[in-house]
Amino acid sequence: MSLTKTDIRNLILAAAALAICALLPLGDNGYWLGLGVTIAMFTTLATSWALFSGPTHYISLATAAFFGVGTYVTGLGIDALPFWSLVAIAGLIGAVLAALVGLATLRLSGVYFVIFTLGLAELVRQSITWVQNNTGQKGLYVLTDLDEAGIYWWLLGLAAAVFLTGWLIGRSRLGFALRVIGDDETVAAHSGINTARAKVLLFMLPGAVAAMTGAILAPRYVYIEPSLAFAPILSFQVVIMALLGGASRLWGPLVGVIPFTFLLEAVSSNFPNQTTLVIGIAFLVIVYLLPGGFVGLLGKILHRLNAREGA
Amino acid sequence: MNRRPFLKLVSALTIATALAATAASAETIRIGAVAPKTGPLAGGATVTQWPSIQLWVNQVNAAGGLTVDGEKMMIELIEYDDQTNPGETIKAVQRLATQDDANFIIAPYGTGLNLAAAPLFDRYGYPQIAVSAITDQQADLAAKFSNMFFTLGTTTALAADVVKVLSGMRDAGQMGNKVAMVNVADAFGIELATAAKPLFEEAGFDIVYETSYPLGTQDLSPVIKGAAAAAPDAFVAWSYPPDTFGLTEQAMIENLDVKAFYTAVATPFPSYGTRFGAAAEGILGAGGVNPASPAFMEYAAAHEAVTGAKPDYWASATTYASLEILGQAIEAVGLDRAAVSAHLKESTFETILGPISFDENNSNAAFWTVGQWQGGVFKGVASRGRDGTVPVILKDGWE
Amino acid sequence: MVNPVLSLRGVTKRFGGLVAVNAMDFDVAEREVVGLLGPNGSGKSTTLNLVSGALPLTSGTVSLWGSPISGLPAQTINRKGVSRTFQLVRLLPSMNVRENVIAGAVFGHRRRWGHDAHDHAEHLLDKVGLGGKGDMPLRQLTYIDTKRVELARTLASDPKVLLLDEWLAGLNPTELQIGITLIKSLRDEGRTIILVEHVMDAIRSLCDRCVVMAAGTKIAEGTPTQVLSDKEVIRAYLGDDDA
Amino acid sequence: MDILVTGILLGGTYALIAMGLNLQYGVARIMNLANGEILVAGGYFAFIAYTATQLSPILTIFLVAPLAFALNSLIYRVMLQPLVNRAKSRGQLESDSILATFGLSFIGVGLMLSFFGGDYFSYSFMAVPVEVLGNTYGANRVLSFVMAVLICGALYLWLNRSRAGLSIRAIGTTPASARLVGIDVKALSAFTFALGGAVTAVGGALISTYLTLDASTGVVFTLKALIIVIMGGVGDVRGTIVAALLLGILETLVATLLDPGLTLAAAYVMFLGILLFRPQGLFGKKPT
Repeated sequence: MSLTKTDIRNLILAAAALAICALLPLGDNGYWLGLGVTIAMFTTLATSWALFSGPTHYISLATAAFFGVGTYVTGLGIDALPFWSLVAIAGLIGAVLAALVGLATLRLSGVYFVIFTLGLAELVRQSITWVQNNTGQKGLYVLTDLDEAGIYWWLLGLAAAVFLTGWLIGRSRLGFALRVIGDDETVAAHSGINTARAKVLLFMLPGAVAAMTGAILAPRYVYIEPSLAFAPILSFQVVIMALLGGASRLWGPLVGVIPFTFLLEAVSSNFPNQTTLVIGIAFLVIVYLLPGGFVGLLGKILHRLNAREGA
Repeated sequence: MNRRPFLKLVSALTIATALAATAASAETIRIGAVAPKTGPLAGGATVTQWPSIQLWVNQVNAAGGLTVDGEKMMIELIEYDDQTNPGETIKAVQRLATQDDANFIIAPYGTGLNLAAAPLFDRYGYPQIAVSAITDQQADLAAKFSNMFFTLGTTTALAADVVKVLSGMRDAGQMGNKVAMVNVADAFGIELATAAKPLFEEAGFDIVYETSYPLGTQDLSPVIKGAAAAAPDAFVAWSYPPDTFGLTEQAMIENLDVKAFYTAVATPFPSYGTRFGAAAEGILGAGGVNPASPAFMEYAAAHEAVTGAKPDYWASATTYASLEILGQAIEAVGLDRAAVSAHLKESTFETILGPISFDENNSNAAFWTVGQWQGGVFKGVASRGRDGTVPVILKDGWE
Repeated sequence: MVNPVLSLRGVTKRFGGLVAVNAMDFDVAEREVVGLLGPNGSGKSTTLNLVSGALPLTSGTVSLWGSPISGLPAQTINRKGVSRTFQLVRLLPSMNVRENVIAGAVFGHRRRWGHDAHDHAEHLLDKVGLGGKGDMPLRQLTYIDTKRVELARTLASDPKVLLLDEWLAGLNPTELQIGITLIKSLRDEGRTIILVEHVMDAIRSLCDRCVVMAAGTKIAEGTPTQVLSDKEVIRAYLGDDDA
Repeated sequence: MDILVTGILLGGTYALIAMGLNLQYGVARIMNLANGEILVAGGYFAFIAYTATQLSPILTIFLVAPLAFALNSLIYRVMLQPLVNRAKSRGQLESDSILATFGLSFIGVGLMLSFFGGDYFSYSFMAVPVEVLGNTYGANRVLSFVMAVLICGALYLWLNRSRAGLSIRAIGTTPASARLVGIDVKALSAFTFALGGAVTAVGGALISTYLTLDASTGVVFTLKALIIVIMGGVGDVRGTIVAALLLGILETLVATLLDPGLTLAAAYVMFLGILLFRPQGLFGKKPT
């Protein structure tokens, strides 16, 4: 594999952007850092989501399930193991869980996948609470010295890893296979692509990343409760942010996450009593006015410009 | 679809921001509040948290405000909905602390959300007088977050006093020693069940039926039937609001024959009494108050007058008391948050619940633990250091 | 036949109560071009789908060089050297012409990646007559060009057996001649080919042997001249009007 | 026996929850994530009618049904028809409608909050025991089961015996061919969507007699309904009924014999099992 000049330039630019982002906690340690954590968290989740769902068109609503598993890994292990190993374990468990779910459901058509993944968070949550209940486990408190800046840097590192992985996958046979599958699964199979394996492999990525994100954020929540750790709303937020940006490009979700986070922030600070209502309206505006996300919008504008130049 | 709704939204946003900016004048005390208005805990917060906040702010401002350094200052309340999402709670507290420059922030609602906010209250030095955060970790938490205070009691106390009340009934020969114990499979229910089980066994009770059910179970009749089959003398459920209602209705339908029937959260809600009417008579539940005390009666009347709803018979009054404490501390030492925290640790405050002070673990040692519906009112039958407990009565059928 | 490349034994496919393919038996020798003929709905395309792995068999076996491939998934059969086109052209709409061809080269019988795959695709595009059109988006292609892209993709994995499902249908006379020449050149490279075809000119000039199906069953087998004069075959095509 | 009856009663509840969605998803092809909010709204209506005027929920449903029908008809025409028109494929309509109805469900929760507040609403209606086969059950549950039987039976007869029903089933099977034989797909899709909404709201009104609801609980019901519809086979009334009953019986079995904590896990295992072995659902037709 060789890098072209553009590749090298892009990598340097990305590294520079990452370095600038990493400086945020030095500038502001409060409100903006808090927003930074939110943005980093959703960027990580939405980008990894789009790596799978973008090419395959499967809408996964399993983010909350993996995320919750991750918070539980930290919650259960924080007194026994170092934090970094918990993040790694969470990633591993997330990947294995995703592989199992993928093996069971990815052969099915899209809508069954949507519903099964939506139920998955509830299923995992019930199973965990049942085990907790039957082992007499007390509430989980995650009391660490990891502060907001530390969590931010962890998330930023994970986000960088996701982007790098996504970039590498895009250049790999796996990435190419997924584009073929997304276009026409029959052709893919008849071109020698093991479609089931490719999909399961790729589904493990958002599974692992969401679990790691959960593990990283657990210290921020301090107290791990099933109903909070597995809140299904998270899955939907990730989907809408990724689609707002556009799932067809690696950087697409990022351009969805940032404006959406600020929009949510504006809504919840200005309409404390109608937050849900206004979020719902914003949702519809996106669906009706921006069907292809910002990426699609950009594509349209570029297309129009090109057409004008050609004429 | 045209673009107009979006434009409206944008202009509404602009106006709202402008208003928020002008309203923040120097003569007011800005107090922030963040709690669920939506999400799974919204039902509870709407009964217990928000109305008491509304009432307190209303009353203080009607009296001309809080007296700070000899000057009357009105309260400006800034409310946020955290959607029962700890991430949102964190964002809202941060916003209150850094963007809104809130002088004080009222503690959030629920154990999880209070603890998610605790590191921020700690970092910005806000006193956090938590109400609906029931935990046995008070000592550890207070050690880590020195400005965090606890008012509503501990998990173990809540469970221990149920055991104590039931032991009393048994020792008086009113019932046998067979207990059916169930719990909702969520953090709160699991913690209470785990704490209660050894206590029941120590007290010589025989746990004849024990199970848990998931949050949001739609049909609880298998639970009640299972319990009935074990023929217990007492039924104890560490339950949450929807299942508290569901279990009670099923017990009524099954005519569950027990001498003591206990459900936890939401039993003291006024809507519980309205719904079950006479059948509620003798039902035990978590919490309680002294409804005969003039202070509570006055509070309940004002609550209904201002918010249009009755307070519950447990955490509502404690929430209000926590605000009284905050107000008194501000009046005593001013707007300096560190001074307020210090004052909270060393003083005793007169509240509608009676005097409240915090011990070395920042915990209020005097709180209600068990109450019972008697004559259409939920009365405290057991407490730690509170006056006005009434004797417990037997559950005598469901008619 | 000694050492057939592909052999079908008792191959049967049922859809519920309908028997689409009924106990098909035939062999294909190396470098042979076999035509699969029959009226519409006689089960030709279904047979092809059973060979390529697009559909599972109800019973019977398909063997490739003596080892059974029936029951294997399509991708495994493709990797063993069997490659196909589709009755209705199937291309990958989000990719340009070259990428469409590369898609056939990366995962199949002989795998290529990177520059190797790129160069191979260019070579194949030249071969099918699309030289220099690699960067074109699909929507700018004519109908025959889409067929050419599909054929190039099918060839990209260097398959031993080619299954062409009505690849010559819908072409005008000039294009047809080009197509026939192209398929001949493929046989001359040493590939074994099964054609599902209706175009009689193509069948006569291309096929070494023909298998004729009617209502899911094989009714005749032989050289094109033999089968096209077979009474059974004529009745199947023209109907039973003299009975 | 007791388990069976309890399970069947619970199954009746589930049928009420899922039947409306089945119509909406099976025919109008809209996976309506706002289904639960319509259900809760129906419950609110019954609650208000009962507490304010003592109007029995059995009568309330005759008010709820036309109101919900009109509301859902409006929703379909204003919000969903454009999506149907612009969708290039089934998949695109699916993801568009998931997102749009998810937004709608937020708006539904928001509206209910601002009108009614976030408090739990529960009232006691017919919470008296009735004896069935030697065991006691809540009269309100039995009543809602009877209503479920009536509603499902009426829907089944109507879909299978009437001309309009036949057309609707034709759209559910193959929308493109239905258009060819002169069926007004647009109008009937809108009608079925609205009908589905009305059935859901009536279900909500009946369920509110024994379940405690609040403005934010809708999503719980949406999820259950989706699972039942998929298990039963999209667009098949019998499938939904059978799946609802199976789920009710299974949950009661597990709750009684094993552990109530495992009911949900058992439900998902059953869901997954059906998906793996009969991906088209219990009564669904295999796509050809």
